[in-house]
Amino acid sequence: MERKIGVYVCHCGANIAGTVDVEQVVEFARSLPSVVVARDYKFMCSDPGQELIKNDIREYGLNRIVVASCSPRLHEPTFRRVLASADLNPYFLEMANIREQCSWVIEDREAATEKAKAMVSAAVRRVFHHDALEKKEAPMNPCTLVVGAGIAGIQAALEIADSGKRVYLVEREPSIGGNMARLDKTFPTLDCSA
Amino acid sequence: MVSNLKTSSFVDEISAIPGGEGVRNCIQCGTCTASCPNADKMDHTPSELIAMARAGMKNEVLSSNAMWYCLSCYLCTVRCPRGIKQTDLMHALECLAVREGLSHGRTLTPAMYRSFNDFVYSLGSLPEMGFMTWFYMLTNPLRAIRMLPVAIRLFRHGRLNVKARRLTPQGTDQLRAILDKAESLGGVS
Amino acid sequence: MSFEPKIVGFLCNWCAYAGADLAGTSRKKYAPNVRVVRVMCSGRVEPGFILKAFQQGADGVLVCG
Amino acid sequence: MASVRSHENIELMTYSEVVEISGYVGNFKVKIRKKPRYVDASKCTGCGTCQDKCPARTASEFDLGLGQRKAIYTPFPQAVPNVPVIDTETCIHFTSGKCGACQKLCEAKAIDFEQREEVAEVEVGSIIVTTGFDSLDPSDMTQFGYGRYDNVITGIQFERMSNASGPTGGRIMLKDGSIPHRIAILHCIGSRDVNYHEYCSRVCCMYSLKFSHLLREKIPDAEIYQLYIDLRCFGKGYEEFYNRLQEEGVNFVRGKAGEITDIAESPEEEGKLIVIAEDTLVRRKRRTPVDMVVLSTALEPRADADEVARLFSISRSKDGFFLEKHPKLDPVATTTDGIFVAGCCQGPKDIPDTVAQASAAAARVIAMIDKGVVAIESAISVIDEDLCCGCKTCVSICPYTAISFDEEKQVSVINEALCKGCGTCAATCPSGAITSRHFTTEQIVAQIEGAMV
Amino acid sequence: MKQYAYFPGCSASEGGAKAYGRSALAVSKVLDIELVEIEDWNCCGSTPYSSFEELASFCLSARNLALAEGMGLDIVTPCSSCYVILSRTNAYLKQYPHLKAQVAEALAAGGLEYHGTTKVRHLLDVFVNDIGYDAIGAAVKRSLEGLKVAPYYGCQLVRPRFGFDHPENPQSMDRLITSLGGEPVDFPMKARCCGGSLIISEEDLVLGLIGKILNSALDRGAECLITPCPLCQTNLDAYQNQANKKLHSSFDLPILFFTQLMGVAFGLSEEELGLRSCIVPAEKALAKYL
Repeated sequence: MERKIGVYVCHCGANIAGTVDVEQVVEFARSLPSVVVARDYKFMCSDPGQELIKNDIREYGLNRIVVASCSPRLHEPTFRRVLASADLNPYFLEMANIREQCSWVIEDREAATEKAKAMVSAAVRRVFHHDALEKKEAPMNPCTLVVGAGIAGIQAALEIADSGKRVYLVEREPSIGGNMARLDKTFPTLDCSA
Repeated sequence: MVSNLKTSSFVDEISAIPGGEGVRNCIQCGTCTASCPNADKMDHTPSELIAMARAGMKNEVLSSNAMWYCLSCYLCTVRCPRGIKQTDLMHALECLAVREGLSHGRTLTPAMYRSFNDFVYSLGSLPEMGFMTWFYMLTNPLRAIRMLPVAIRLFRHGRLNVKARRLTPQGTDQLRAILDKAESLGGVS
Repeated sequence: MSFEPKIVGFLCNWCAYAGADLAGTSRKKYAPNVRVVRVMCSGRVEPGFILKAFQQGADGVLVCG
Repeated sequence: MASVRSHENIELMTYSEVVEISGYVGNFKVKIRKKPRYVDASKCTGCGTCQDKCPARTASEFDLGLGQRKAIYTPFPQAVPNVPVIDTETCIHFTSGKCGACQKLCEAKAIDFEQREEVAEVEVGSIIVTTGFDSLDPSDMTQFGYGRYDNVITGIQFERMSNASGPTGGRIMLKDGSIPHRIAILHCIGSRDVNYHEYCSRVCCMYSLKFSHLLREKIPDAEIYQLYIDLRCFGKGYEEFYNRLQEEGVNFVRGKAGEITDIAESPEEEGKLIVIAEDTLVRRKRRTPVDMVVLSTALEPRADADEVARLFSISRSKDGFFLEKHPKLDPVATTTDGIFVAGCCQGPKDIPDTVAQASAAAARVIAMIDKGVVAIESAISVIDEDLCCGCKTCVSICPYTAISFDEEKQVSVINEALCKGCGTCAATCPSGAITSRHFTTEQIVAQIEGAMV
Repeated sequence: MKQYAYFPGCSASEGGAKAYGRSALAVSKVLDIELVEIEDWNCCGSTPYSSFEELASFCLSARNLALAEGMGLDIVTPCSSCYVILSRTNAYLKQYPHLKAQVAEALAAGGLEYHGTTKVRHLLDVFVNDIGYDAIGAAVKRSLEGLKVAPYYGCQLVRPRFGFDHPENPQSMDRLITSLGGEPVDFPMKARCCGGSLIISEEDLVLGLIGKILNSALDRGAECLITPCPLCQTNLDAYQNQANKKLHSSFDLPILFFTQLMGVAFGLSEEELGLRSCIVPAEKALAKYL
């Protein structure tokens, strides 16, 4: 099947655009093989940004998407959902991390722009070879383990238990209570901590 | 009293000297002052000096006597919660004061340092006896009289050498060449 | 012009890549010369990848995990 | 606390530690080591006779050395469960084989010196880590004399002293038993300090203010000094609390204490602790003689935070606390699916924030349980059975023990639920039979080529 | 035998602390340490130079560091002031590239080059860490049993954090005294400032500081005091009488260099250790051990 790649470069306000010449990156992306459309936008993760990608997928029949924005550890799930909602397999996405690993760590505008281009080029090459993968599911065990029975552990355990689910509350000390049990009255209401 | 404060250029000037960059990081907690054995003698406390520097009060800062009371004991430096090298910052202010000709505070320390340096420059080494005599000559020869008992005791115990240690002629030339070059390069910045 | 090395970095998604992200969020500055390839574990890196990087003109390869 | 014990849906395991975790989101297997209490909880009535009669004493950890406890003890009177434990290092029976008073006197026959450690195994879908904080030990900051001067104490020690069920029965007193009349409270000890912790511990301003108030209540004529850098009273009702204390006559000095000394320079200072600080608002170095000094020490990561982080596969931020997935958008999740954090193990926070974060974590867990299923990673490894030569290299190398060997077909098989997609098998397979999905050789090579343009 | 490039500093070479230098060499010999004096070393510039011309002060140190680098040995100095100035230069040359460039240019004018490989050590550091307390204890011929010694560290040995010991509560000399058989006196002023060179320009001020230190040591029962710094020794020893006059006190505490005390325990002669140079006589306190 012919590859039709769309490239989306995010400004992330001034986070990226402040250091990387976004337009130059878009221009460069257009020159790459199989790239059908390349655009930039202020906030690619925003609703209008997501719409932009969805529309292009429909209009240009895109089948591979590159988003050059923040770390995939942050927004890969977001953009995968965008692809899925446009009936494209979510694994046809590749992200170029031009924020955490480019605009935020390089001061020189020219150097940052060059690195961003290289990252986009790498992503475009890579996404060309992406395969469709099927989503898999596993059952969810309804029990929960809470480790540590101070204020936080007790609160979380009680809320889950109150909703009717089983909780194992594990505490290293002989008694629950944690640091809180040591405290006298707590501010600002000065009521007792136990 | 309202003053027209220009902040940036003086702070930049101090920051350019190694150790001086901390002036921007101060949170004015006063740990330096509280730790300083001589803070009571200073016309401005060490932390106040930083506040003044950041307010652009160059003349007031450089004509202060505060840095000349610094003993270089580094207590402020190891305790500063912001990691400011306060002692080095004091040295930086001293150097700037000297450069600006504002070091004639109400203390004799600048004069003492100057006579020390003169000897080191010319001999490469410090003859304590000569240095002290020279210092008293420069400042107040009468004070030397008060010091006489100490000097006599030192002499009796063989601790005042009349003869100064000297470098070899080659060593002296080399050191001079280095120091002259350093001077021609100006201060660190 | 001075020599500017090209470096390819294979970074483990869970530690080194996360670390590189953290460097970014902390706004640390470093040289722009490294090109990062994300892997799910540094164990994924085959000798072939490293040779490939050198073949493509890399001056150095960094495997972090 | 009591509602935890009585809740039908909570299985409480105290004196226990998680030792091993396997599996993945939705299906974790957890091994929990139950330390022996040497008291049979099913028989113990909590009557307290054993604690009364036990002859062996040691310093109470719970009271930070301010009080003592017995070798058989509950850490504090309202402990849950109200079942004591025996500390084998202090117990005479365990150290010399003698005594056994508790066993003889226990009417319920609950004392069991033969009890052994047990390992329980539970299966859960998600985990919430709420392991809390340690309070910084200021002994290393010798300028404050903690450990050297009797009446320099930490904030948490003050809490114990002030607590009605604590070692002094709620009386604030000096080491010699007398009542202090001048007290200094020193803020930011180990917080906002590059030599210790750069972060602000967030709770010290408020607990220091609270101490002033409690002191006023207990010692009406007390003269109280607060030495602070900045007062950070950001929470709901906090600024008002500060204002109230100003009216109560607490002395606020803007300056961090540089040191505490007992070397007097005037008759007024004789026998006192002298706090030396700059009053930065009047630009004077100031000596304040007091009877007692409270150090508002920093909250810091637990000493074993590193091991715990490794056990639960979570990361730590630069300050050592557990790292949330995203500081703003995902403050309770971690980078490991199904594992959440709440409370001070993630960073210093006060009680309202801790409760809020714990509730958020609970809500996330309940939502997952409600959904009933979890998505599992599709980007995992697959084996081409035709190419597999049966060398078993992958079986031994897989860090998640997700690969087994099918003896019948003589090929390796991947358990899809266990595979995390690390790709180590693919890199190692000598016959190229394993593909690491979404990280195929083709894809990575293309990426390298693209990057080097 | 361990070798080091020896930088005595002006005081300990031929200045007022000559006895320090002599005892340092004598004790090192016992401990099988060879101190090879750097040929033609120059004054480190101390505080006065750093306070007047910062670049020149770094150059003064850098010349010495370069000379030691040429010998292929680490620098050892018995002087706390030299120690801090040389260490600071080393640290700053690494930290500030523009400084490094300027210093390199100045050194080049004298035909020198410094690559930054010389480590700066204080003699005490070498004794306790390279040789160790056990070996020092083994060299003891006359145990200092019963002698109460105040270990006075001063400032620049331990501060800023170039040091090898706690900046405010150091322990290395305490342990050293113990391994010589003596009894270290823990006194709160052990790492507080003696006033340094300001004794010359601000005498009254400094006499007050000296008084506090002597008071603190005597309060804890010290019979003598040891120090690793020539300036501290001079202030506490030579000005003790002045302090008595000003403060109406009657201090009479012998002030020794730590090397002198080691030498006593090692059985070296008074002559070798220069004990007579002490202005407050030390013979009485040490009589039992000489």
